[in-house]
Amino acid sequence: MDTQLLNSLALFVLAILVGFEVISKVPATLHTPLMSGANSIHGIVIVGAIIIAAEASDPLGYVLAFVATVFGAANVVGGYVVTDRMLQMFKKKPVAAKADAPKEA
Amino acid sequence: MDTQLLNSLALFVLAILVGFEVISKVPATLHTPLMSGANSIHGIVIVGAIIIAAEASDPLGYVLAFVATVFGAANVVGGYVVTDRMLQMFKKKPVAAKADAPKEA
Amino acid sequence: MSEQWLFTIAFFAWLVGAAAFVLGLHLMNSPASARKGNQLSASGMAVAIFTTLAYYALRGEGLSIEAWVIIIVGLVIGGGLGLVMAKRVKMTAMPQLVSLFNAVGGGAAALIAIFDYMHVAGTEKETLSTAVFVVLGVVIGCITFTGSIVASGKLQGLISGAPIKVPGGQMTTVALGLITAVGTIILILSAYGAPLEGIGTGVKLGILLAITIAGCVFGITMVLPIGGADMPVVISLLNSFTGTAAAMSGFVLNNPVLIIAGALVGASGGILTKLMADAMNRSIMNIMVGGFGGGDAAAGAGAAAGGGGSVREVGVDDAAIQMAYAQKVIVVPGYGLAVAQAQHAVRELAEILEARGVEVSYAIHPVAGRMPGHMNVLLAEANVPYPQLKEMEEINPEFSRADVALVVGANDVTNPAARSNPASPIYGMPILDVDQAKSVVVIKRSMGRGYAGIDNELYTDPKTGMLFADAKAGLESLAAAVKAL
Amino acid sequence: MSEQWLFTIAFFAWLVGAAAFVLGLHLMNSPASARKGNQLSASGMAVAIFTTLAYYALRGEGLSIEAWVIIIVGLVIGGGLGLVMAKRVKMTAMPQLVSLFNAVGGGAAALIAIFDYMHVAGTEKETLSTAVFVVLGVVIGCITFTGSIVASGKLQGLISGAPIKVPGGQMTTVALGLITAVGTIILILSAYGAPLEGIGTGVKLGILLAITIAGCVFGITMVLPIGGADMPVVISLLNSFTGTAAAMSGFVLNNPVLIIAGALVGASGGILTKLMADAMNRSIMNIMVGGFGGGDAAAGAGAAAGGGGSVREVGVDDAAIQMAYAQKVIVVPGYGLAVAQAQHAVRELAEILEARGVEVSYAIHPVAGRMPGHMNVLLAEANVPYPQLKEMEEINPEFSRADVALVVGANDVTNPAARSNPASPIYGMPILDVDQAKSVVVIKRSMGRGYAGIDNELYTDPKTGMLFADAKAGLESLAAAVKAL
Ligand SMILES: NC(=O)c1ccc[n+]([C@@H]2O[C@H](COP(=O)([O-])OP(=O)(O)OC[C@H]3O[C@@H](n4cnc5c(N)ncnc54)[C@H](OP(=O)(O)O)[C@@H]3O)[C@@H](O)[C@H]2O)c1
Ligand SMILES: NC(=O)c1ccc[n+]([C@@H]2O[C@H](COP(=O)([O-])OP(=O)(O)OC[C@H]3O[C@@H](n4cnc5c(N)ncnc54)[C@H](OP(=O)(O)O)[C@@H]3O)[C@@H](O)[C@H]2O)c1
Repeated sequence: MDTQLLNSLALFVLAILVGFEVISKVPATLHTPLMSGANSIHGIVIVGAIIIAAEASDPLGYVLAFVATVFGAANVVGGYVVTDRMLQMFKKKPVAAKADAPKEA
Repeated sequence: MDTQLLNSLALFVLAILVGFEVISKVPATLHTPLMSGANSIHGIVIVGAIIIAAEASDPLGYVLAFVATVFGAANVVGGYVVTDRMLQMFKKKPVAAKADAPKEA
Repeated sequence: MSEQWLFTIAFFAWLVGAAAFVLGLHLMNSPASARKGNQLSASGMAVAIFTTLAYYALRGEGLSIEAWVIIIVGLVIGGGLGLVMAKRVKMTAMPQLVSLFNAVGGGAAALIAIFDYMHVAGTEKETLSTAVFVVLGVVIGCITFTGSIVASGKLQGLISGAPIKVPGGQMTTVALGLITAVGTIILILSAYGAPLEGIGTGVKLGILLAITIAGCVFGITMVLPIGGADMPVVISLLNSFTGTAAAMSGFVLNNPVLIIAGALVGASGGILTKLMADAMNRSIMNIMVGGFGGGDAAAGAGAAAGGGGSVREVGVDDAAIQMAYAQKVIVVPGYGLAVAQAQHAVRELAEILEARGVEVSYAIHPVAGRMPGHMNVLLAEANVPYPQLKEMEEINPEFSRADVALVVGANDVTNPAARSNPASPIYGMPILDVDQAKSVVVIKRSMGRGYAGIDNELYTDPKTGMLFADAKAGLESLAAAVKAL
Repeated sequence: MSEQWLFTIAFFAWLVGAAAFVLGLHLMNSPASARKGNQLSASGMAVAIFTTLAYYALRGEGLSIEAWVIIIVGLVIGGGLGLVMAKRVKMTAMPQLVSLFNAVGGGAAALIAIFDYMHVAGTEKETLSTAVFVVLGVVIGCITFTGSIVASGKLQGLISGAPIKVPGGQMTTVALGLITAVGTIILILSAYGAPLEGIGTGVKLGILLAITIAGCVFGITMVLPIGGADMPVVISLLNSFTGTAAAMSGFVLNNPVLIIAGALVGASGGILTKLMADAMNRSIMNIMVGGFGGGDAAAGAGAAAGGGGSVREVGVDDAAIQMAYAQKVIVVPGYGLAVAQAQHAVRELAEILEARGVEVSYAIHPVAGRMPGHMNVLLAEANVPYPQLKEMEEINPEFSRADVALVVGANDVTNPAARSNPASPIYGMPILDVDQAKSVVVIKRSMGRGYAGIDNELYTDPKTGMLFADAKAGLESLAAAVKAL
């Protein structure tokens, strides 16, 4: 194998190790948002889509690149927005709480 | 920078991220053994020492390579052995405990 | 600027993006920092996308007009679709939307691999490793594409949630596997410089097409036999697949950020899948084999089965009196509350009780409902104050001090068999200690079983009163009854 | 076998080694799997070393006789020394030995960088980046080399544990920094193809020598002013430095396993240092500035200082009666127990009490003693049954049920000022709630202060009886008195 491929494999292995280590002792309530957050990250295929769009030179290539770009963009934008909405749900509502507190006290 | 250097930097960054993530929520009692365990790992300089020994060709080079090899080997062997001895201390002693238990019961 | 310097800068920027993904995920490990983590991850993505565009635009040849059009129109359409769907989706339909995004991600990865193979096939660039990564990218990407669509359809109710047996079953799987394996071997052996180099490009592309189709079919046959309620775990697994497919396309295109981010998702998604399965006390294998629980249809079918001991029914007014004069009431919400969309009704009842001086809290089981965090999301949507939501470990010791435990559409997560009966399929799953409360009121429609399809001896406990009703209607009449006191 | 295939195999083996280091550290996160983790890490090291040897031996030119001799003799001597020292060292002297191993590791990294520079200086291979990594490797390696030796000497008592002021102080630091910075700039600018390319090789090597010396001196002046008791944190920091130096030599030699393992230790060591400082409620900065606590000398000096309130002394017989007729005794060991080597005495006393039916447990504070885990190591050495050792969180609620808390040579970790007095230097540090026990017996030699050099109001608490004695002698006379009852 050439050196470039070996280096890429090393990156792959290390990134797997990072992935294993980073998800540690997550509270179960965060499983769904975390899954959704990881889902957004693989939207990185959009980078691949841009690269093939740059290389495309025939109609079939254009179509493939276009569909891949649309797919990737939907994954990225939709993924982050829906994750953000989920996480909003998990946030404490300090404003509302504070607004009530003085009345009760 | 050439591609090889860039790849090496990427490995460096990823390994740092792994290092950060892997030491998570360690109980304080394990700090000393973990420090000692990490200490053994940087004994990896022995690999560097072997490489320069392979390249050395003049007396000064031989001396540097030899000292580096001795240093590295001491770090590796001593590091792992002392860590193992420490960790032995932290082990439950099931045999002793079991031997006592029936007598008490 | 020289090409090499341009690449150096781009490389560093990609690395920054990848590091942002890792730190983002790290921050998402705790509720307090989770949103910031998601934003950091999104910034990393913006950096990665912008870098790629800039790099290819500034490089020697630059980007052609066609490329600009494809990219900009593609980004606008795809991003717009994603944005609208993500903004419009109802809270409870989020998992199926995530699954759809997952599907398109996998699809994109497959398309990239196909495109690349079409360009390199028959040229010097078609090395052994290219062939391997292309096939892996296509197969994994296709499985995720169709599998995620089926999973999404099951959750949305477009496809029956019940396990669907695929005709031929194992035979189909074997056949698809054979097609893929043989195709892969031929493609690898026909790579540039390999023994079968002579095979024509057209034939190779035909084989790739066959593999593509096999992958798509396999995605469908893999997910169909799995019960609807297991879908969150399946989606998580497919999520991990898409990450891996993205990494494969990174190898094909030789791009570091694709490799790193893809592998990151592949691994973290895998761990997450395991954690989710663990929380349900199941193994991933067991889930993938399918047929478990029978979805809600089977639960309905089991409705007549009743339990052994005798059941005491309780009237709305009796239950209302019990709660109105209690000191401490613990509400235990479950899947039935979600189905009946009774989150607002339960908050109203709680407010009425609190106005009377009753202390109300909610006991949140980690796998109550049908997705992790389901109850938190629902109750937060209904503006239940966050401090009233208690995690299982926190609330369990409090049940013995509660006068009334009000179980609303929850079943398995309260089943004492998990503690006492080693033969039970849920034995060993940590449960809410509802049976420790001084008295228990259960709102559900019938003696129907829950997700695990087993009886619940809580219902025949002498101190339990059953209030047979739809969760929403039942809660509303309870609220009215308390008010009338 | 072609060179490229040889390299491929070696690369994979190095990668396996690196992964073993990561998984080994992962397993070391929990006591149950820690030993297995260390063994896994050691196997990874064996793989890495063997691979390197095999790769260079099988490669084109192979290894010269000289190289074989150097490597084998070096491995045998170095490994033998390491083995003997590691086997012989007393349990309590382990931290200083670890520090010595750290020193030689840093030294090796510096030597490798120096060797490499000597070989490339003046040739085409002397690029900008080589110069940067060489200088970093040399500077960091040298600092660790001398710094770790000083740290080890302080712990061993060869160098006074008290903070030693360096003549010139800041001036020295600035001067050393200047030498390094100017030297570095010249070396970088004189790299092949850079503006100052013309500078002769001899001059460059002279500059590198100056940098080497500056680094070594800086290591000494950095650690000397730090109190002996802060050494565990300093060692951990230097440990992280060595990792970084190893990574730098990895860049110089272009070897992946050196880069990965070095960066891994650099980062994890850094985090560990922070965790250790946190446990003592200090910042790393604060520790590195030095002068804190004054070591044990200052504590001795403060002995006369006494406290405010009046102190009640208790006789050995009184204390023995109190404990012999107690139901529950909690032993609180501290630094004094370690100094007096009283671990066996305390176990014997506990056994005598247990034989009389008293329930005895040990309260282990995370930073009791002078290194994390110090008390666990000591008491395990004396064969105290593991289940009797209780972590702080576990034992704190139990103090209120204890009849007697027996404090043996512990001070700071029992000081209620950490809870109540915001002006105290230890305010906010979690402590053992000794003052909640029904009565307290404190064994120490005097009213001397502990590591933090502050008074302890526990000693003037009416329910506390002071038993002034050396820990070992005091415990032995207590044991004798209990036996005599
Ligand atoms: N959270 C997750 O991530 C996840 C994912 C997959 C699977 N699961 C599994 O799902 C289960 C969750 O337990 P759970 O206690 O929440 O739910 P459950 O055990 O599935 O029980 C739900 C109960 O709600 C009742 N119900 C249904 N519709 C209702 C309505 N409209 N009004 C009132 N009651 C209604 C049903 O009884 P009737 O028919 O008699 O009304 C049923 O017994 C666990 O077994 C868990 O392992 C969870
Ligand atoms: N564990 C770690 O990792 C670590 C590292 C660095 C610093 N520290 C610091 O060290 C401190 C540890 O607290 P600690 O309570 O264990 O110890 P301490 O606060 O240092 O107190 C030790 C006490 O033991 C007494 N003593 C000394 N020699 C004795 C002997 N031979 N017999 C009987 N008593 C003797 C001394 O009093 P007399 O002179 O009156 O006998 C002294 O007050 C904390 O402040 C912690 O932050 C810990």
